[in-house]
Amino acid sequence: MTLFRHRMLETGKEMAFEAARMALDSAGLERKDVDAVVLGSAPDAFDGFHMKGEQLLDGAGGFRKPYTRVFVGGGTGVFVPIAAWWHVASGLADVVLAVGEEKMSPLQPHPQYAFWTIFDQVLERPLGVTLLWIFALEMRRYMHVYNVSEEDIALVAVKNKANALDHPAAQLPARITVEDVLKSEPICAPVKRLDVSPTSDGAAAVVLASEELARKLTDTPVWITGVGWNVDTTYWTNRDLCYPEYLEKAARMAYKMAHITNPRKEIDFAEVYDPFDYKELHHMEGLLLAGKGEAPKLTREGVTQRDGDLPINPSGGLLGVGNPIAAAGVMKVAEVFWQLRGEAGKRQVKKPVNRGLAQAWGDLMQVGTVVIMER
Amino acid sequence: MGRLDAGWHGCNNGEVKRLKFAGTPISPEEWRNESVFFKKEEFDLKYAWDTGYAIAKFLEGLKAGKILGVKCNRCERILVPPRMFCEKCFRKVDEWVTLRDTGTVNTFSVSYVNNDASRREKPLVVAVIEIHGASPGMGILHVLGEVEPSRVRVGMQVKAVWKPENERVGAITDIAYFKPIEVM
Amino acid sequence: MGYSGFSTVTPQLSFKEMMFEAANMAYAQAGIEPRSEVDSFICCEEDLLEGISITDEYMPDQLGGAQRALCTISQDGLNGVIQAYMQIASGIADIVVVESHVKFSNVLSKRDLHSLAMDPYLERPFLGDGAPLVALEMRRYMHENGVSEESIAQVVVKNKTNGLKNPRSSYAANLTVDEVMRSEELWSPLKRSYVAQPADACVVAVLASYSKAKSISEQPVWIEGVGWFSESSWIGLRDFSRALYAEGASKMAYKMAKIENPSRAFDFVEVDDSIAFKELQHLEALGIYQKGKAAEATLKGETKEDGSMPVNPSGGSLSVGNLAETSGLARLLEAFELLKKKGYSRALVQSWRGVPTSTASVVVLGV
Amino acid sequence: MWKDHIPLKYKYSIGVAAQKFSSALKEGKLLGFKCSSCSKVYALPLLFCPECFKEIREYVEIKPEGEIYSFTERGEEVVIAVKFPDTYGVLIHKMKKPLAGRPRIGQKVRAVFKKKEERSGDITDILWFELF
Repeated sequence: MTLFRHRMLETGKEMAFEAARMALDSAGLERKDVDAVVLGSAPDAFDGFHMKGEQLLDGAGGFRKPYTRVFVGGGTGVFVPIAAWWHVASGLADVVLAVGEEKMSPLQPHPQYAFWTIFDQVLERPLGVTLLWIFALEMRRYMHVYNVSEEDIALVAVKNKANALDHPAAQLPARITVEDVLKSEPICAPVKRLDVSPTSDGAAAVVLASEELARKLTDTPVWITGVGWNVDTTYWTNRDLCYPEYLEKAARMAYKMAHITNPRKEIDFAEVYDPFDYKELHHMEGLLLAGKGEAPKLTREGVTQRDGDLPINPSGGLLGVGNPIAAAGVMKVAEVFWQLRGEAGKRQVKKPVNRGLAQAWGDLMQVGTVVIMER
Repeated sequence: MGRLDAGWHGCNNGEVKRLKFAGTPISPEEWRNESVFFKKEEFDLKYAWDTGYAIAKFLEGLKAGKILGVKCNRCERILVPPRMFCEKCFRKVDEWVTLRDTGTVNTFSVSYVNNDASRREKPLVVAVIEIHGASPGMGILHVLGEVEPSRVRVGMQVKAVWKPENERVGAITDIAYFKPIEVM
Repeated sequence: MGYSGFSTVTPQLSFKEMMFEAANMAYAQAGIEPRSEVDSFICCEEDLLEGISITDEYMPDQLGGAQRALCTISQDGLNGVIQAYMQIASGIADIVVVESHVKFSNVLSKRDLHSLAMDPYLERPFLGDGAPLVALEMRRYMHENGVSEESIAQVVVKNKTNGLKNPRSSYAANLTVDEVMRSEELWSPLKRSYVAQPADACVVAVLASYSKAKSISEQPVWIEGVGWFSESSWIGLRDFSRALYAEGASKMAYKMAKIENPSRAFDFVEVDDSIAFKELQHLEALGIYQKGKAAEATLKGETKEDGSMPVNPSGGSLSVGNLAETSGLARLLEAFELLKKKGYSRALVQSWRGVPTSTASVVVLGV
Repeated sequence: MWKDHIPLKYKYSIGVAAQKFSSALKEGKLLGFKCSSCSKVYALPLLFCPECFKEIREYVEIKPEGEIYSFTERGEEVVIAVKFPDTYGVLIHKMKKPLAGRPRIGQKVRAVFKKKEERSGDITDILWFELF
């Protein structure tokens, strides 16, 4: 992966190259060994390219190769390895390069503006809607239904930004307190500045190989044993935002494939999607790693810390490492890989780990993408 | 602006393997002063979306001061915003229903920013409002008015404040805002 | 397979409603119930053509895909079919639905989109709305292969005539080569008549595993080979005279379908003709004709509907219209129907993602 | 029908490689990008060789004289693709319409640069290509 930063000199293509190159180096492979390339990137409006996938193809290593871009909003990053997985599992490819890229900085005056165009053009855009609204509405609903406090939610931001201090590519690592979060500038109450991940430029990549080839390439392969994805109805104002049903369905799909019946016991650690701090709690519950409304308690008790019983976002997450959308999801998959191989350095979780999970969320509180990895 | 080879990644696994995280950050000063070349472009993409059967009728209803929903006779849900099909049963919906122009606040937020992330002069209260007469949980997105942001609560009963008839054009903004029913 | 639209304008239906109609038709034909029997849904579209960022948000409901495994592939619909094929082959799905739609009539800034698809520093200043790029490629193709403009105009005449029998054509016509060549020159040697004009449509395809297909359909059409390939995003790195993207995609598909001599393997082919000269270029890239020979064959009438190698019997994009990401699925639909109707055994379908891309998908169909 | 528009304003970073290319343009030079692995010199600003997928760190000056790979005209405007000797890829640019006759594929053309003080690093620092 590249550094995640607010603005990068590299174009999207160049960032994709840096990430893809690093992934190939790490696997000891060259581009000629790659059978197909899958790229993930979120809205075209950020980078400023129509058909963004076509624009990025050389960077992702797709020059004169079978190449496809997949796109499920914020869920894209974790979906890229899922699509790469079916390339391999189908038998059509032995080695697939899976690349996530996002360059949000070109859009002026602020990348946030692109999010206005994700809303219904007739019924919602005329109200001047922003992405922050929908997060704030969901956060409030979650707090209301499960009686969750802003302090509990702030603990997530504190943990993840601190975890990111050990991530060499991180954009916003920091040692902050709950009070810092609570006192930070209100943006869209109850959302405050420090509840939110930044906008970022960055890319990340992973290499998938068939079982036979993986065994040849390394003595310590990491296997993808479960994949799941799910998209809920467009009509987000018709759903109770307190609980992500779509994520539960995506998780159940992945658990079934990985023969997991008790995720709380069988998943050793997880990289869950945390564009906002409350989202980590919300997603832990949707993933059945905590009961409904129980994730704040686990967080309070330190269970989700790196030395806890169920480490969540040891990488530092989007809140700490940064949020180049599709790249951030791939970063999570890379973190699970490093953790499972014991290569996460200072970020290595304390307990021994055999099975990890990476998850991303996207769209109008609508998409869940889940990958389960084992060593 | 040199290219950074930032952060050597300490890996164990018995071998020395160092991973490079590449990238050349642009500092806020460099971005502002434009010490490197930037290509600037502006587009104005214009669209004329076909609203289709369901939304066209909904917009006509708004122009007439009514909130319309649709009913699926299989799952017996009354849906708003209306659609030609029931997404649960995957079939055409059966009939139109005129809903009330009151509702219950399902969730709300106080927004201090515009959609380009600039600060608003005055905060705006936005809410998902479950429309009365539709099935429980059937909300729409709108804004609240005539209320102090600090007094808004989940569960609050609200009523549509319509624009004057001659100003209504068949748009969601024909409802100027929703206001609390009881005096707070 | 189901469809709706196929018209220059479709004001009566929103894109959701257009999708609902096409999906209903496809499910009825396949005899499946989407809410319980479909394992995965794949939609193919691009944000800025929809005027919506993250368009997959708006896809599930009208396909029966709410709270189901659904995703967007930012590719031509034919690539969606390929992804569906892989999902089925991987064992993760038994039935997959592939959808693509376009409402070109709703996009008022089409030219800007072409510009936005190019590199802002090197390409946009000169290639603007894409027409100069097509013209540069066309000139080079004609130069290297000694191709006459008449043969390119003949492609237009043939396809627009073929389209007269196709109820899904918006632009079919009885024309002469002279009339076609008298059209306004956009950028030499490109004329307006050589460019397929936009239309609106939605196509939905249902794919099933071998055993599932056998159980739900009496006359399934099988996918015997798939291939997809991209050349380069850098316009300057492409070979203007050869459609390398189509070459790469077809090689992959032929290998899978065990086709050694593509020029004799098919009863008919549906290839991209969204720019008239591209039909010739694509036929050569696909190995249907040797390099430089497609023009001659066209002039001889070989590629007519009753010729030895029928090319685009549906009328192609020149008749049906440019359907953007729906083009490939639309041609699959034509091939699907023709295979069933005429008792043919094998056909080839190829798509290209249009200006300014170099990406193609190829599917070999058999019955 | 619901009409609306999406105003999009961009400030694109042209990238690490194009930045080098752009600085050279300001000096009135055309820069080629040489892959140390396959030795191809690209007439385009590339940070990496798309084929070998190695970072490009070698730069060579390209004489701004090449031949027409393809061209197209509309009225007085001519757009060309220029191929430079011993390089890979083509550069798209404008061409000054010849005084007599039409351009032909294979004809020799050379770049005409703006005056030094007028150059900004944009590709339009080359005014056009002309026959010679």
